[in-house]
Amino acid sequence: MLRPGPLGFGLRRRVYTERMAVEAPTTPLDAARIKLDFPILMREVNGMLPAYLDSAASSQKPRQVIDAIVDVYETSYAAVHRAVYTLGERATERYEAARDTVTAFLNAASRREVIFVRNATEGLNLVAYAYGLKFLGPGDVIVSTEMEHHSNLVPWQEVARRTGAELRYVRLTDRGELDTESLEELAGADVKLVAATHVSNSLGTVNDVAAIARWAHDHGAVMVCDGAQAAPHRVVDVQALGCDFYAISGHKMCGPGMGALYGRADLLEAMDPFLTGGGQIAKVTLEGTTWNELPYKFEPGVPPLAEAVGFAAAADYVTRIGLEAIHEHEQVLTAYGWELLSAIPGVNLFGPPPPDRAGILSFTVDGVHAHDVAQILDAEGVCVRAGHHCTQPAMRHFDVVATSRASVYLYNTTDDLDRLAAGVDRVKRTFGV
Amino acid sequence: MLRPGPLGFGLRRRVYTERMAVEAPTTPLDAARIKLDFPILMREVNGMLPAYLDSAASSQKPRQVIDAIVDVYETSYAAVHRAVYTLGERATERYEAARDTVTAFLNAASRREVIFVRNATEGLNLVAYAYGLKFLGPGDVIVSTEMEHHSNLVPWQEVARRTGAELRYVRLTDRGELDTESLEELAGADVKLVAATHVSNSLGTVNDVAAIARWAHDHGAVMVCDGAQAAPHRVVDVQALGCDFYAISGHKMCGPGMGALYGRADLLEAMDPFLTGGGQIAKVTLEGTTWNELPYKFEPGVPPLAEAVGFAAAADYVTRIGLEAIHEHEQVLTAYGWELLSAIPGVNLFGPPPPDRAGILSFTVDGVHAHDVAQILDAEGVCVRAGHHCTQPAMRHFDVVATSRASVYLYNTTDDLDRLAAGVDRVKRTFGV
Amino acid sequence: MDDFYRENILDHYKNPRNSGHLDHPTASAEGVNPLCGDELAVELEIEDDTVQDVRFNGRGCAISQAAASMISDVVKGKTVAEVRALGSEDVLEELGIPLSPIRLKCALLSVNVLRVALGDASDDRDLEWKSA
Amino acid sequence: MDDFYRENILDHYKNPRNSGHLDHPTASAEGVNPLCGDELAVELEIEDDTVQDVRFNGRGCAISQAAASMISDVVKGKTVAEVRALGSEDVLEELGIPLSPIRLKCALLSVNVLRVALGDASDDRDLEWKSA
Ligand SMILES: Cc1ncc(COP(=O)(O)O)c(C=O)c1O
Ligand SMILES: Cc1ncc(COP(=O)(O)O)c(C=O)c1O
Ligand code: FES
Ligand code: FES
Repeated sequence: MLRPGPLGFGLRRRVYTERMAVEAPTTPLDAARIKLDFPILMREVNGMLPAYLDSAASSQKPRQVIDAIVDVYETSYAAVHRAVYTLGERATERYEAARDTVTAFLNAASRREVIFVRNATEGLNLVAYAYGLKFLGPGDVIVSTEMEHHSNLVPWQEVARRTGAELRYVRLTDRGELDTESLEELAGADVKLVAATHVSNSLGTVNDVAAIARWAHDHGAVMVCDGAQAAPHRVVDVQALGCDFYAISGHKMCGPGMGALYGRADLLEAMDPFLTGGGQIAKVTLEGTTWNELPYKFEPGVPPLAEAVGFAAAADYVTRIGLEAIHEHEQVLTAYGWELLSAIPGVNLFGPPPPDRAGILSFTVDGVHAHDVAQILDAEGVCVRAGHHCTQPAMRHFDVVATSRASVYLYNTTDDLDRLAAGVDRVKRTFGV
Repeated sequence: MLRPGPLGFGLRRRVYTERMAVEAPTTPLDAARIKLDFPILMREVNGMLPAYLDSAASSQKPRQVIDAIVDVYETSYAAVHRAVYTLGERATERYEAARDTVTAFLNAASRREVIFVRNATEGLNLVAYAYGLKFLGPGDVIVSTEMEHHSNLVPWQEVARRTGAELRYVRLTDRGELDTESLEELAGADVKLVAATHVSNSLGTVNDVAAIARWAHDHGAVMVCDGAQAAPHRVVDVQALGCDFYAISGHKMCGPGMGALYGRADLLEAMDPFLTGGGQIAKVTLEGTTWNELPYKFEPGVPPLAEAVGFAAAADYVTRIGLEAIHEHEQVLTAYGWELLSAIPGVNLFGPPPPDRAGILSFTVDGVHAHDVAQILDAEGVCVRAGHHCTQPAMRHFDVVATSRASVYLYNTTDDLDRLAAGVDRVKRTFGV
Repeated sequence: MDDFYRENILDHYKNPRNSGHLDHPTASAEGVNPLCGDELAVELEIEDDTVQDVRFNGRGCAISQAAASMISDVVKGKTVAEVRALGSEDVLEELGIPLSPIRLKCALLSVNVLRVALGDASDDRDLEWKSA
Repeated sequence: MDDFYRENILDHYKNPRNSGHLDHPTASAEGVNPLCGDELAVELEIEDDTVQDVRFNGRGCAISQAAASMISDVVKGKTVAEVRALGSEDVLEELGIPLSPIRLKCALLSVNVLRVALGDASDDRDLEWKSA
């Protein structure tokens, strides 16, 4: 069994002699050093340091983020927005400073346009309920895509069901990209809303969000972008993208269970509120209620202070390391991993080949179920996800129930991918395929 | 200026000689020792240890909870429910063990009835959207009360607006209790849902939830109980209460930004889902979707693992100290604080007098705005909240815009209340009233 | 971990017993494991309150397929009540390996589908979220 | 902290200038501070693009009331453009004390209401969530 030295695999390159054929590339990040920031990656599991390749599901957290959460609880915790005493002021300042951080992170025009939500799913549901239910009706067309995560698909099915709007889909090509022909079929339709992901979490496809937003606006529609897989890995500028809504999850970008929804201020103003209750209200009588200003209109209840601060600490962390460098690092790793896996007979990779794809390697091994692949990889300390990745329509397009998925992040090294490839070899040996 | 010793005020009883007339009582808890568990309460603010009397807004967190959160991130973090590798299994086990803890905490009949939500507000909105929008219609009557927190009032206004149901209110008596006469007025109405709080956060009133639930059921209605102010402070048994839904917030009971909704399984089964997306789904096609089983049907998105674990650690913490002892402790402190404040001329206290009231002392000082009271108390290191406490209708009933509110919890001592009373004296001196 | 995929499990996986369809099923059901999307269908021929024959059909991981194959042999000749009483212990005994809660879902897919075919609502009563 | 409630602030609070109503206001507005629920109304008499007279009316904390009282003296004789340009610095200068962001909301209630009366949308442009 493979046993890394105390500093992980970064210092012991090329342990798999059978694979010497593929030379490990270098990247702009010293990922072996970055790993040191992540306590969980430096702790053995089943006697091995984990090769954590499931960041697309959720990322690990650096000490900087954990410390920020602890610090809030130890020095600055109180009910945000609700107290005039010093601790309450500190709490409010830290919460709103976190909003400023996320506003800058997405390059939103104003902090009023950044709503803290639980995760991308809640953000997308917020748009579905508060925009969709109000502004869509019979005859209107919602356009989504066959590659969407369920969180950017089922809410629109629900909106269609409740409002009588029609839901149509942009199909996929066999490379796993949006089929522009199927987009053209929609040209005559009364499109009111386009919901599309920035990056596919099961295929690694990167969509041209700016072009989709332009198309939507040309049709008089708003564009809702699911940024869950993009914001952790590349520079996102919501103004440059031109989308109207953009949802992200902090837990996928080194943060805690917290997310954010960007929304254009004029749209947010025009929308009904979503969750109602304490804090999102200006005045309540028994007869009715007026809403608080943005962004508070959409944030009822005592705000989750430590989670927001941890989220901002995560944004600071990845920003400090640099999203360009992270992106470039992942591009190199992805090409390397793609090369390793595609060299193994019986392994099938999904989505467009590198470059121009995200760091998500979705694959099947002939004759072995995706979960069994993941289980055997676990025995090698390699953590990959198996399943439909909440993208059942995309799976169906490729006629598979599930794939195994290895996804990379700033802390992954080429060694993690070497271990992945070696693990797949073992899968094949175990199953005799 | 008052300067506590390193162990806080617990070891220096009776510092305010002017108040010697009222003898400090003893309680079943050694709160001065409990305070040691709470790092923030042992750290000076403006040169003083805080007398934190704002737990009804949000409570502080003990080291045990903070440690549990750190431990998850350092040893067991991964995407819950989504991974077969060892870290993912650990994550899932810890998340579901947290659910078991909260299930036991509320004495729910089954873990399927316990849904993790962001906070009580989201829990109540979940019921409003997923039950209210589906099962209520024109002619139906929703009953709420004049003492509700906005989070258990505005969602029902919204349901009424969207469904055509009528919203009626149980009025308050001048003691701040539910007016049974106004309940009788509703006898003939077609009541379908009753939304009432267990404990009022601005008056301290404790409602007889079991009786309200019986009344609701006698009318063929379901009962939605807001338990945000009850669960942290007393034993809650949802089966004994007989309510159909019960919402709580972890951050008010020593936990992080996380809450839970209890719902009767048959009702949850019959309801539409609320938020839709990854994880709450059994099967998705482009044409439609079937829902996952309980409780997952209501938990889309990657679950907030560390928050759930922290929430459970908080439930464990208060359970270990004992909710009976906490309740008795608060009863003693409340009676003491009530006595101190009511002895000060120009101070008006709201809600029923002790006993039989929660540890919430809502008061005004003649001639001084509630926020100015809180501001001057802050200068004494005393943290109280000022405002309408998200209960504007209750405030209007008592013809005030705002009150100052001191609320106690397991870590408060009689000295905290002595400092409160001394602070109110200073308020009066400053304003010359 | 290393003996997770024992020979007999792989054998049942690659050569599933009682796979396919019955000519005249008297009861049948389909189920899905929501965690992975795998689907399993069962057909039963019940006579005199006794399972005369059974077929499983579907796709899934080695654990779920092997469990279905093993259980298919077990249920034959059993009464309806006996089949209903089958639980996680029985499946685990057949498989002969410990399972994490997530993989337990795989293993129990077949008995859950059996229960549905026998008119019980599908439920999770065997599924404790603790390490098996 | 101790000099938060200075004599002049308490004086303006207890004896607010320009409180009440105008006989013939040419512009008026009401605002609410959502954090506390306090409401403040303003009435203006504008002639030749200049504020001739002003009255504030409402309830609130010492900070909001004193700020309204102080600002009411300031705006008299100012042009509409000058009143519109009033911001947090001006209010803070009048009050002469530092304010936390939450209390800044109190202090700015009067200038926000003034802006609304002059036809500007109420906004938070002066409200930075940083310590003042
Ligand atoms: C009685 C009551 N209900 C509901 C809530 C809402 O709780 P949260 O803000 O955690 O959603 C609160 C607290 O603010 C409350 O006191
Ligand atoms: C593309 C995409 N969209 C949305 C989501 C949902 O994110 P969350 O589960 O954090 O709400 C995910 C992750 O699961 C995702 O990969
Ligand atoms: S992974 Fe689907 S049943 Fe095992
Ligand atoms: S507290 Fe309401 S305006 Fe100051």
